Amino acid sequence: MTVEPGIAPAAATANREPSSQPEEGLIQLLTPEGELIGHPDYPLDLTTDDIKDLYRDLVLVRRIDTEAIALQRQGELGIWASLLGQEAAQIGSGRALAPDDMVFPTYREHGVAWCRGIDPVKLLELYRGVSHGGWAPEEHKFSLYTIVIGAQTLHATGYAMGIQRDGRETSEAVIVYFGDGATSQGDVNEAFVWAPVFNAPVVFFCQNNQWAISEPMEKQSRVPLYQRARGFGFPGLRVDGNDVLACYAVTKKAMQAAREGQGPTLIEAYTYRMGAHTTTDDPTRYRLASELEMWKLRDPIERVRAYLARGGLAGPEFFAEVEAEAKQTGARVREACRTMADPPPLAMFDHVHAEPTAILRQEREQYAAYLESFEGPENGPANEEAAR
Amino acid sequence: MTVEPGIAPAAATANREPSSQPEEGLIQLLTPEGELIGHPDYPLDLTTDDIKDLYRDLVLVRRIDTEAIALQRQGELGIWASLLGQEAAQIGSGRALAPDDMVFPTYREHGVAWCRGIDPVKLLELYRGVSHGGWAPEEHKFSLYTIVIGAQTLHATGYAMGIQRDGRETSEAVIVYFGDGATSQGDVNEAFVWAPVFNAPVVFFCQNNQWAISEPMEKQSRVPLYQRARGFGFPGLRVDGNDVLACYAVTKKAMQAAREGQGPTLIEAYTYRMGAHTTTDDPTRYRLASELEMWKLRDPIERVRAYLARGGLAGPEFFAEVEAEAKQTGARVREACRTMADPPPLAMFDHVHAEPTAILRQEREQYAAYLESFEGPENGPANEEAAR
Amino acid sequence: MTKLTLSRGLNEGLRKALENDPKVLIMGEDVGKLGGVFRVTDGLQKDFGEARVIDTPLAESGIVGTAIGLALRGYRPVCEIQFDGFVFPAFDQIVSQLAKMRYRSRGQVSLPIVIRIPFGGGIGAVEHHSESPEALFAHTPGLRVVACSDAADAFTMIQQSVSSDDPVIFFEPKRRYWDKAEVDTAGGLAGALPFDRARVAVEGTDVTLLCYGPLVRTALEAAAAARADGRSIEVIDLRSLSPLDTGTITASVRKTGRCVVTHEAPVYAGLGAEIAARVTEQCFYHLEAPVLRVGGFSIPYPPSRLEDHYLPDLDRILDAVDRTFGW
Amino acid sequence: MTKLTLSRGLNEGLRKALENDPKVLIMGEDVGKLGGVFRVTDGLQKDFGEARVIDTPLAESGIVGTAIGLALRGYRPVCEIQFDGFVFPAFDQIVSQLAKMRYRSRGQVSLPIVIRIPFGGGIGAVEHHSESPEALFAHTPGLRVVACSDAADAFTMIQQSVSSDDPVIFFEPKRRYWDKAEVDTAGGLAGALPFDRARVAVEGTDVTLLCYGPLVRTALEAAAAARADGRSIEVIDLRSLSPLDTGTITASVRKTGRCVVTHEAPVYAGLGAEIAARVTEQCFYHLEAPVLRVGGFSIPYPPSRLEDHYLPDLDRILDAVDRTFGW
Ligand SMILES: Cc1ncc(C[n+]2csc(CCOP(=O)(O)OP(=O)(O)O)c2C)c(N)n1
Ligand SMILES: Cc1ncc(C[n+]2csc(CCOP(=O)(O)OP(=O)(O)O)c2C)c(N)n1
Ligand SMILES: [Mg+2]
Ligand SMILES: [Mg+2]
Repeated sequence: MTVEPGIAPAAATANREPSSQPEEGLIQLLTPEGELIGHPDYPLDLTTDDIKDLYRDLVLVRRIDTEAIALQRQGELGIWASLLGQEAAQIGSGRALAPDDMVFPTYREHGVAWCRGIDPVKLLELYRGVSHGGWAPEEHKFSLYTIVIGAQTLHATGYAMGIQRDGRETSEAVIVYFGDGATSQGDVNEAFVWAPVFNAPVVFFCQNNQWAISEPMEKQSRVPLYQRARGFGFPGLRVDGNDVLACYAVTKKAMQAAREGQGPTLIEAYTYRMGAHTTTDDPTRYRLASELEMWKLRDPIERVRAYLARGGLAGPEFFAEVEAEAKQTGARVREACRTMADPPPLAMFDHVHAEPTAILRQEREQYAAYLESFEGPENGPANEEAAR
Repeated sequence: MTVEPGIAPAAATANREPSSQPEEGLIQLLTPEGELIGHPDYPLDLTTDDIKDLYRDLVLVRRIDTEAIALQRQGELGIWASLLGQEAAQIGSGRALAPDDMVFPTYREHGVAWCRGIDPVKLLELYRGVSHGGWAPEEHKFSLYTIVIGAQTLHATGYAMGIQRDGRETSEAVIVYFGDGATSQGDVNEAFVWAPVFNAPVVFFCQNNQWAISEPMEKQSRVPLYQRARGFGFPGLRVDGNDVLACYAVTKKAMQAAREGQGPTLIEAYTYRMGAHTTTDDPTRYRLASELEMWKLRDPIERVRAYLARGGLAGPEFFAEVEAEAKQTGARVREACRTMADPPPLAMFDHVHAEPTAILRQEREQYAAYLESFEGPENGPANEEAAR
Repeated sequence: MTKLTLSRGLNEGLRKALENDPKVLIMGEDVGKLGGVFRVTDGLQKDFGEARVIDTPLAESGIVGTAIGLALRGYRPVCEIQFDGFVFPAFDQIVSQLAKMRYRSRGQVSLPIVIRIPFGGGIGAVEHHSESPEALFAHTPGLRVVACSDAADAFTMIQQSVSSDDPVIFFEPKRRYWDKAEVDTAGGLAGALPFDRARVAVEGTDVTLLCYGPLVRTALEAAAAARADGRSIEVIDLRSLSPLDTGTITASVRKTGRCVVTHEAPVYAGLGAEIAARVTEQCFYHLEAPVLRVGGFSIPYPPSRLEDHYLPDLDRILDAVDRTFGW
Repeated sequence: MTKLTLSRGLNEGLRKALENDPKVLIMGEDVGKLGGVFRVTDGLQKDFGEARVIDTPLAESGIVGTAIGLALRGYRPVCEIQFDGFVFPAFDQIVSQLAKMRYRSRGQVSLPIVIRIPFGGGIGAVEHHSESPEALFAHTPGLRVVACSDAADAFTMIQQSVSSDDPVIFFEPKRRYWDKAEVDTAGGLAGALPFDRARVAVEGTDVTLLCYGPLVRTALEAAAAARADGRSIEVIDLRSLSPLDTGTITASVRKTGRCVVTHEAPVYAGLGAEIAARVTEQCFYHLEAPVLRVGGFSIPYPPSRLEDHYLPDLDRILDAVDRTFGW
């Protein structure tokens, strides 16, 4: 590649139409048209009922997402990171996990959270600014959302080293989620160093949604991301991230391999961020509408619907039922969000340390006294105890 | 790989004899026995005189190293990081550079420094604690020693991006040195992300000397290091790091490729740290003497000597001459080190900012006054100006 | 004079810097087509090209590390860190390389790099988007640390920072990005207040109120409110956090005899501590009360629904002012 | 009682921790066969195995990041950072993850991790091996920051830190590693001074001298020298840098009316600033002179041949003590 003097080579690729053709070798079980094609390495162990359940999951999480976007527009949430377009990657991988497997998400894994039984309202708490994440990770085997890009990949690797030390390798493994942009972070690559060196039972699940805010894939790598793993000494593979069945099968196999002591796998789920990066983002500044149109043809939900409908595996009443459930869930989430109370002011002093330090106790007391100096008791309770 | 409950898999390899057999595919031009075997991809463009010059370099830098170790033992240096065993990797690559190429070293690149015309006494300044590194990087096209593992790989990549912006790609390239241990650092892997994305003219030269202080290669990677590059989208290759001719040829070609706009290359020079990590280290705590014995048979200097002597390309007078020069250089370095003055106390306030800030000026003045409160002028000048 | 938002003031200042010196570069995440998440670099890539306004991989250590390499090659990179909480992956490159290279080289190497960091809270954001890490950089010798507080200063200070041969950590008060002020974009830098000098924003006689960045506006509001109550507060916008313009500060405190300092960062080991210690040492016999600090509590930045309780506001500042009178 | 070096005191303390709780792990670079570059973990891998004493890849962010994962799994990792200057690559994991996880989770997650950092100068080392970054951690809510100063405290404080459910940044005075003291290795922790309490090392009446880590010995020497001159210095070893034991400190300053604080880190925005500000606020009418600070200058750590000029020593400390009397 020769380069014009004074112009960085990056410029040469900058105005390209992002390559949206999945590669040869991409693992796919269900085509965008809803045809079940199967794959020799990934025999499908799902019944029609299972697939209907997956369909239901996909529809429900999309509805929750739509609802959250609306809530943000109405001022009920500070921000929202939509999973639109990534439902299959999340539900497929999320449903492939065993109950004891541990999950480390980013800030966008609402579909995986759903699979782990986290009430969507809990996710909204975070985006509303009511908490930084309030669920019990061990209870759901679902760690807190991580916002600092890539940091959680090391936590996952360490957790997997803990499984080894507990002698639980044959029953538990870890999965960690991150994006295409995250693969540039030092932490993610350090996790790629550690996991094979310790042969840790961890699966790296990269949702390559083609964009890191405004930056296309080419700003992070000039080769497909799944190839990164091989150079660190562990296998990497690319799956159609809009194919819930393929995501399920590939994740299931990688988790099993991890449990069997075969160490880590990198899964690149090739998908697309159909919405804005978050509700504060404006993708029209940096990408073409045509790209989105093309990806709509590969919608992760439509293909499952087509498969179920075409083969007569599900009738209109099934789809209506799911739709009704989605509506209901949406309404519940909306209502819960709207009525969610702010935490009492003094709650901000809680849980900094196992026991509050003297200095912090003093700051709390002083602030309580200060608050009382303006507010009569009718202005509401200042601490959590009083609120109950 | 199955793992005993409670025992990390790392344990399984922990007591292994470090694999010292260079791999198949290792690029070698001159065997340990001194036989010139050549390589189809790397035709040698060196005359016998050139090879004699390389021999001279190898002997001289080893002597400087030996001298420095002795100086440390005698208390003249605080510490020293020996290059023993790595002379060929450093001289071979260092002599392959064009005058305008820029070099980013670690703390052990005394051989490369030699090739760039840095007076060895300057290196000693740093290890004596007289300076943190006092040469002018642009004058020698040799950056300052970097002690924080891996940090310089990003500097090198940025510098190479600067070459592109200057429109100088066809005449200049960058080489950056680092160790096997460094490949685990986030920074090094970020440099591996950046360099191919920007197609930067930079060569990553990894001296795999098998050890990062007490940790063998296996603690950093379970596959050969040169393979790391491919997953980031650029070529990697492994060269016999004890073969000065192969290191020369491989580096020359990679630098030329960088200049021609072909982007980065990773070169893994497979070598061995024959000495302690530094003079404060005690390798008997963690490695077997037998390993060292085996590597002595692959000594980087002996094979050149054998080649030159066996073919009658150099006679005893040549070897004697080199020996004499080495002795002389050693003596000069020793003398210069022993007579090296400490900087005047107030020099420590210099060069913090382009112009000293008011607060710093005040601190300097107060300290000067404080010093004067004890010392008469006979106790020596307190600042650099007065010292001249 | 034009009325510009603070964000636009920075944009115009950066544009000037790019025009005046071909060695100036902009680099960071999303600084190109998007123009940065706060639009500070809006339109610059379009006008100056991708070689000078560089969308980088998502890696902060990489941003600062390659900027150092570019500076070694003679460039003057301006790096954008997307949010305060994301500067930490670059901390090693900043503290151990950027801050020390001139000293390490005995003055033979200059690293004229600006690291722009939107900082502070008050925008209802999620975790890591409301931090105030300025004290960490102020404690690191070799860096200059500045904070602008309005569009006019943003416009001049960013240019001064780019021309500085020292590395500069440049803090931008993110909740004030959309505040407007008159800016003289035609005027040069010649007559401008140097970027290492504090500015008396409002003169007063009773107490000195020190502030910077987002709290300057709050402090001015506090001063206005106090004036209505007959108390005269002198507000000083510090602008430079390292070095500190102690001359301006101590002159004021010697006059007023009372001092309050406010910042959003936690009080504990924050910049206010340095100011209090230094002012006390230099004005010991002038002080009627100890220097009081109004800042963040010893807690991580709270969820945004509580941030109004965490952030110093007019009332908390005036409460401290009152306490200096009751000492 | 046995006479042990500080390094050995730590080693024995770690051994006890490993024995008492199978969840305790040691991890870091070269902590295994080599026993760490200062031999603090000497022999522990041999006795407790490679699953519990883990030689890690050369990556500090990885060390802290995986330790967090191990802690989430119920382990109690003790991480060794080889030298102070190499903690910065791990800074993000410490500041944005380790310090905040309990708060983020509303108390549902505990990260009982100890990060051991040999700190300070005085050993004739090259760059990055003599730093004192404690203020950076003290300014970070959610962490506990402690420094031991002798073998006996090293032995107990490391055990207390391992049993703490909070993350602890544990500073070890590297130039005192080979100093010996009597240690009661048989005694339990029951009667020990809690690790968040300061200790009056020498009682005195004229001036309070606050110190920690490597400068405790220097301060004791200064007190002895001053006593010979008829001046009575009360030396307090702070031990806990965050939180600060303000009760012990203010009690002393109220008694003496004078205070000097010393540390190796740069004075500017250093921990001494917090102490000075806090002491002044709490003891305003007791102070005969401002709290004076003796510490590093506003320069990067100098080449080692100049470090004796940079490091606070007996004379500089006594000079400051004298100045508090001449104020
Ligand atoms: C360390 C760090 N730097 C920057 C950011 C700001 N940021 C948030 S999301 C994002 C892009 C992430 O892209 P990717 O990893 O592809 O994930 P996606 O958002 O597409 O799911 C950036 C730059 C951050 N959160 N953390
Ligand atoms: C960030 C950082 N961590 C730790 C160290 C301490 N240290 C100095 S050299 C070294 C080993 C380096 O090994 P390698 O990269 O293989 O280079 P070699 O010394 O073998 O040449 C370590 C851990 C350091 N200098 N920087
Ligand atoms: Mg993405
Ligand atoms: Mg090595």
